[in-house]
Amino acid sequence: MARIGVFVCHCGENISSTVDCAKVAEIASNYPGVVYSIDYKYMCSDPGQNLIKEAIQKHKLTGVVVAACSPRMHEPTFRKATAEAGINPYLCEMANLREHCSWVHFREDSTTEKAAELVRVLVEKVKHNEELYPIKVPITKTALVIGGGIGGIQAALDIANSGHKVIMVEKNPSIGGKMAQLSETFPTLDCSQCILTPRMVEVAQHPNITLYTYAEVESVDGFIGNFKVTIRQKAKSVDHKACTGCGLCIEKCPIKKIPDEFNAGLGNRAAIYVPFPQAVPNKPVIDRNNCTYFLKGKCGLCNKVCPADAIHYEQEDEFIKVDVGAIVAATGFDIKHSDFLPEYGYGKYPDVIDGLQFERLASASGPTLGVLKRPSDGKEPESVVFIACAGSRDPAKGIPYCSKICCMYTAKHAMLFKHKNHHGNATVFYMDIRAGGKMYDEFVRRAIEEDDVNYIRGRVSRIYEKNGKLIVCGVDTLLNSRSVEIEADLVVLATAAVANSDSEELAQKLHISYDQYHFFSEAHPKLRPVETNTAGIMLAGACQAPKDIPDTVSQASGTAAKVVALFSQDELTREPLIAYVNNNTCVGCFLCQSVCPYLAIEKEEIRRRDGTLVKTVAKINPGLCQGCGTCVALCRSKSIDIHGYTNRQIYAEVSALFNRREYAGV
Amino acid sequence: MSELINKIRQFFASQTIDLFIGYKKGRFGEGKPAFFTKPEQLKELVFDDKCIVNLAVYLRKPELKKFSKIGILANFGTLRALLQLAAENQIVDGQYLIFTVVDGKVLEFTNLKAIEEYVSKNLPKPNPERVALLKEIESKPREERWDWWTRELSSCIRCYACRAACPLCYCEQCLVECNQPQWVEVPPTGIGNLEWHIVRAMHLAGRCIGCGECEAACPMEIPIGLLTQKLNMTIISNFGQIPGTKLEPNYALSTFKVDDKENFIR
Amino acid sequence: MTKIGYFPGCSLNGTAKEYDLSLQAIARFADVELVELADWNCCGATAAHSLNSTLAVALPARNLAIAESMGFDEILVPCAACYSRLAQSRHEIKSDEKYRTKIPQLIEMDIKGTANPITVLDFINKYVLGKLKDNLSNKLNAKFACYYGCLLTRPEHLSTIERREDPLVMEQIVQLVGGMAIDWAFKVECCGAGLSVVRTDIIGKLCAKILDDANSRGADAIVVACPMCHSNLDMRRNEINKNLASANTLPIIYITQLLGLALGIEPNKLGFDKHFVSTGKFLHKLQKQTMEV
Amino acid sequence: MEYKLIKPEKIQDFVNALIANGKQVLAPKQKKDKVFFSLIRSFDEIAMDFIQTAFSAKSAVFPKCEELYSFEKNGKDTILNNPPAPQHDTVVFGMRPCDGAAFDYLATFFLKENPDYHFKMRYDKTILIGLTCPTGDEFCFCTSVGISPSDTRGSDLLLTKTENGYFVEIITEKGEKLVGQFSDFFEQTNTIDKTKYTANIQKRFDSSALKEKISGAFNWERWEETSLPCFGCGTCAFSCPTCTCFDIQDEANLVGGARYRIWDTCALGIFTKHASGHNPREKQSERWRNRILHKFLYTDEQFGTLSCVGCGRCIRNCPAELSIIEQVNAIMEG
Amino acid sequence: MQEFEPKIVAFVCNWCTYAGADLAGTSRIKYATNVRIVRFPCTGRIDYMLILKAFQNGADGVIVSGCHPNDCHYTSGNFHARRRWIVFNELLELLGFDKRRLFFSWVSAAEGAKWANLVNEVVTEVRKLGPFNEYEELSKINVNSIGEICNV
Repeated sequence: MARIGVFVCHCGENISSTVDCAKVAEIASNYPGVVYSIDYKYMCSDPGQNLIKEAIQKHKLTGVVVAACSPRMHEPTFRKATAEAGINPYLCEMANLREHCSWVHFREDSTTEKAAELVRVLVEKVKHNEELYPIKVPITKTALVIGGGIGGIQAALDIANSGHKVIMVEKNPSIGGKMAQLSETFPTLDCSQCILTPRMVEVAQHPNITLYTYAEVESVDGFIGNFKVTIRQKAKSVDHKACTGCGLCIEKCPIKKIPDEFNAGLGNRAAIYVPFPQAVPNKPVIDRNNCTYFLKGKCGLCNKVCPADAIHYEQEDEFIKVDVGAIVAATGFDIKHSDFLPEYGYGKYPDVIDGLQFERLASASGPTLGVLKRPSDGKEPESVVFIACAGSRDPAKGIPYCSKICCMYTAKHAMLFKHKNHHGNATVFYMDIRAGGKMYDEFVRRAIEEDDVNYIRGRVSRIYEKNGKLIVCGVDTLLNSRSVEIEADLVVLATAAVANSDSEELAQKLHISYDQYHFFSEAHPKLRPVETNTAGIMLAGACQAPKDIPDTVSQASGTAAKVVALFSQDELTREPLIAYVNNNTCVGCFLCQSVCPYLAIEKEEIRRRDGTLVKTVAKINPGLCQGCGTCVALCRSKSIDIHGYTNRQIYAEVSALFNRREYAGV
Repeated sequence: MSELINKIRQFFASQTIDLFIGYKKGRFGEGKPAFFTKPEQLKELVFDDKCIVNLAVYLRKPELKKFSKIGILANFGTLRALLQLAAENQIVDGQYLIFTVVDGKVLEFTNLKAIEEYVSKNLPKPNPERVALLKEIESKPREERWDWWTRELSSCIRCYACRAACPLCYCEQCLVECNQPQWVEVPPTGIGNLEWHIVRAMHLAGRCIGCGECEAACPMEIPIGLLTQKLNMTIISNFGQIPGTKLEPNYALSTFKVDDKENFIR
Repeated sequence: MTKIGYFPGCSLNGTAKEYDLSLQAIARFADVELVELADWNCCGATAAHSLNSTLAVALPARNLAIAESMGFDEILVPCAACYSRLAQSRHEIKSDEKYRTKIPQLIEMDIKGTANPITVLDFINKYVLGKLKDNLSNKLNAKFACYYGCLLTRPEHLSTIERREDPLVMEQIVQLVGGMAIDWAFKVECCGAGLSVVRTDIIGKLCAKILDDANSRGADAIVVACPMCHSNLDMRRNEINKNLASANTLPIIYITQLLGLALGIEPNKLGFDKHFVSTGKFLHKLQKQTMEV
Repeated sequence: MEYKLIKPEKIQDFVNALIANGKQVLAPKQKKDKVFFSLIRSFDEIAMDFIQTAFSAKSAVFPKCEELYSFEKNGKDTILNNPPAPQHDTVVFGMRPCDGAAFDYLATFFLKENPDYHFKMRYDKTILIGLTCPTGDEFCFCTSVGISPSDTRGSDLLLTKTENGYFVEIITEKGEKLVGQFSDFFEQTNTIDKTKYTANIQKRFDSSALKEKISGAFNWERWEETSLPCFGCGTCAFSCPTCTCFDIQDEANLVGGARYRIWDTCALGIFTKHASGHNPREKQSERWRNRILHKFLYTDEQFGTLSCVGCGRCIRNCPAELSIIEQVNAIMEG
Repeated sequence: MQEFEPKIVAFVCNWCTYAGADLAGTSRIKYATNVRIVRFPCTGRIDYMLILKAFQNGADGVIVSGCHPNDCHYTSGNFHARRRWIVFNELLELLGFDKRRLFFSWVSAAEGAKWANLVNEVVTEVRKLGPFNEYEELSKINVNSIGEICNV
């Protein structure tokens, strides 16, 4: 038999001014199952809590209803008190007499009546409350960071510096990411490599960081604190332990005309290569798609010249299994290329380039050693047109969003050009200038005012080539919408920033959601911007949405803080208010699987003792379930239920509401 | 027909199947379900558009477990039911050899993927008479509709023949049998009956393949098929998901679109 | 013989007679009978859609309905403006419930949208090119600037042409008949189209750019597939030349005329005598070069 | 036995007089293509041209939803109330003689050992007027279970339609009382030979031979095979005039509630499911066997009477077209 | 005669509408006493059967309310709930159920005033409709009925 205690709080006068608390306590004492009922001025005060504790012990209560304020306010307080009295804290429920009753109604009979009914509803609920125990999930205190760009590097270093192990996986032969390709960075115009490379080296040398370059995540299983990840280490064909990085193989490689990815296709590299001089690790890999040995079975020059015997053609992809407790996705972004824009010639004009190509042309370590030479004939341009929003904010091109970084880097590009050619003409076509950020607008103003960059507000309709010049046709919306034509030697398109082409595949491996543009989705746009919906998987950088370096680094540090906070405990304690399955009645239709936002519903095989399969049923992974209960309402056979809001509890609440129903014979 | 019979005989002979579920001539000339375990019984096999019973309903019978592979002569509803059952993990591809006959031609499906293709190409339009009946009911004033259904549903004796005849009502524990809490009143009072038929309709919404077996099985002649039909039409027009056409789960009530349209939320 | 519906529109009976002549000639060659829609009416271009949106759908819809009633799946619409209107109308009727019910009431005919309008380029690709190779009698060794204008490639949802901003369909045809298609910058620019009559000054400005670019890149002729483009570029030469340093004499020829020449059809039968800008020099050059081959 | 005659033109007045007198008249009525027993307000509603009603008239004494008692909370006490007794007599009019025999069985079942209060309360106030079958169909098999299509067993009055009107046999005191009360409609007549007006129902099996066979049929190996088409809809039992299985359900909330007796059927999977989860009749074939043996063996052992009256409803109503006749014959074949 | 006071139940999610109702409280916005709130983790948890049970237990009106689209604490529970309601709503419509007594809304944690207004509107509207006898009468149908086996 249930033995319920009811404790009605006056909340000073907050409740008692409109609700007759004594009367509520008296009415409640007549409810079936209620053995003790009392009202008190401040239930949350020490004497109030003692009142509850004493009553629990004296009356051997099996359930407690505290009729006071909102449970969102004091539920933890009273559950703690209940636990201190020696019964399970989840046997305590609260009736919300303050926010939902006394504060919103006047003093009248119906207010007290409502209060008494609210108590009755909770009394009926608490009769069905079960003893629950917090869920403890062990935590593997190693983080996996996917992506070795500035976001991944920052997150990895922050986590590693707080004493936890980090595994970093980078798909390219070197870490560094997009930032390594940049010449200078806004708004300070400091050299990108200068600030990045020390960080790259730090990653490589950090005792807590294990680095896998030229590697990708193959599969991810498990859940927060307990992920099991398989990493595919792509065959480098070079034994990096033996390799001294002398570079002889690169020098001798006969295949030297492969468009260089690092230089955005503006330079060439060999088939065995290190992406750039400051690469980490600074040891080569063989690009098997272009290597004569792999294509035709002969050559082997690199092997012959290698003094360290480090060339291993027979190397195969290796699968490395690691256990990690948290995963940081920092896979970055990509940009659209100039061939994406038909009106600018479908990439047909070599002197219409994208922003990243301009970075390489402007970079001291780039293919032109920092001298601005246009790709077609190597001439130094006198007139350069920069087009912002090349594809971005254009629903017709499927990219309605703002790429966010272009306004700033376009201003930077124009300045870099003007700094190299003081007499040159720099023109920027723009839609709006979005330069929100510390020192950002000042930077743009500097480009306009000090460096005399010609900013034209309007879009470019076409570019065509005539007599060796690029004719840029556009409109100046500020000058009476006059159409303008500018002759340019070089056109730089700030093409749209987009998600990586394989981001969807990775999201599916990680079981995280992604938006319609294939950027990864954060758990909450405002309040949980660095976490994903899948507990234990966080985001850093532009894989979530286009971001500049400061934003990426801040988010990476934020993510690292989340990881470190998770790792600060040995076990993850979670509220046990999660769903569970009744194996006896589940028929395994698995229609519930797609309803779960957290992919917490798995398959479980029920077998007899002799091992024969009886059936396959749903199983809720307690590490993943967040307790929304959507599966509970969906399940046709009521085989799923949820602790804290069980079918029996809620049904009892609803049944206790009014009690007006007449029965035939009555 | 003889082509089909010969084919099945061969499958029996090669021991590819050891049970064939089809139809025999029934009492009023319609097809009644029949189970053939020996090739010589097959001379009684019939198949035409009067064979309306959805044979997929039998696949959950434990009595069939002892047969290693089963052949099924499927009408369109049965084909769709098989797809839906597969999408709900209730049958395994390859367990069954499935046949149908269209315009005298025998179609043989060795796997469910083939059924998926066939079904998606041959989806029939909703029966215009039923649609008209539905429209007629819907055009009544609200109170009349309520009275009409209350009266129709009061006939229900809660025999659950509708459930038994439905190939997709395969739960081991039906919601009405769940008594902690008792979601649906068991006695056939007005409330119990309404609750039962709401539950049945909602449970089949987005899953019903429209074979009409529930209504055909109702001994009290209650037009319960209208309820599931209406919800199916709602789901198809609002969400575009047609039950029993896909091997992969495509359940309207466990999926959503951010821009799903409604006009009643304040 | 294949029969398809034919919607000449107003131009092909008047200013673009040469287009009609040459089109009929190559259709005969391709063994396709172009059956003119019975009692066809104005497609509404270019005024209707800026005045009354329902009428702009209804006018072409009646022609579509006629084609349906005559049992055609395809209607050849040689005028790019007519094509645009017919295709748009079909699109509206197929995608908009409102029009699906309203239009049949207005035109008092049933319309399902089963008749599909096709452009001259679609027609050539589908019916002519396959037979062309074995029947070429002349190699047209000259430089051509292929001009598409606006309505063949726009709007996106109606266009059957790939690479809309830099299409290559006509270029491929030109290459097939031995010509050289120049890469130039104005192939999808606007010629002024419907302002042909009311604002010849604008036509002059726009067309001057087009002609000048083609000229400066060494074209011997401009190839078009739209009677509106043709009339603006061909007929308004006086206005155009006002905007140019020196008078431009580039002839404007239809893609169908080009094909006709390649097939060895006499220029007169292709309407080469009906141009404002003389085609004589051009034909002469071609002839000379052909003879040299 | 006493005999009377109701003139053809009087039958209508008789029924309407019963209604006017305040009696509830339960009679066959058409719905779509079936005939159901229904409470009627006038003779015009009665369907006379049918072979068998879709459902039996057992609801007159064994309603599909019957309140056993209600209860209400009074403070910490609980008060129990008996259900209201029926205010009026019920006349079942126009049932087939097989249904009459079924009432005889129902009375045995409910009253023989521990009289059932609720059944008795209704049965005592129910008058059963049977109607001889002029025709039958291939599903009728009353003669195979020892009942004739003009059998008087179980009925209070039996009417047989003749060219002169309805020939009335007064079988019980209840019947006699009714005739006395409505004597205006009855005329004197002599006994007649009913055969002429009675359907000839073929014997489909020999019940005494079956008796021999069926006692050992529990382990018969063909139960599974013969019942394969059954998907367990239970319509056979619900429409059966002698199926008496019921379920008891409480409906209540915090202030009160009621206990109901409702129809149940052995065809349902949960019929014998134990609280432990174990089910002694796991398969449909086992449930099917239970129903057949119940009809032809168990009640014979318990009450000395078969609980099948050969009305044929279970055959007509079965969506899978299973036939109890075929089943019995299969058992006889062994 | 005393005015009819409808009994209203509100099924709300914990994160938005429950919090919104809390905000109405902390803001001391007054509204009608007729409403009783039942708290759920998410609108996705709300079973349509509970709505029927509320009516069966004497509710004259039912409010179901949760987070606005895109604001769900669990990201998609309300979207799933919305689909379920769309379908359920159509079923009730066909059955001729008095849908004027069933109210769906989105009330966020910031919309205390909206909550108060909603309750007041609902109470006013249901008060006009009177007690929900139609539903209550259902419970008497068929009880002890001997005749109407099949309603002809």
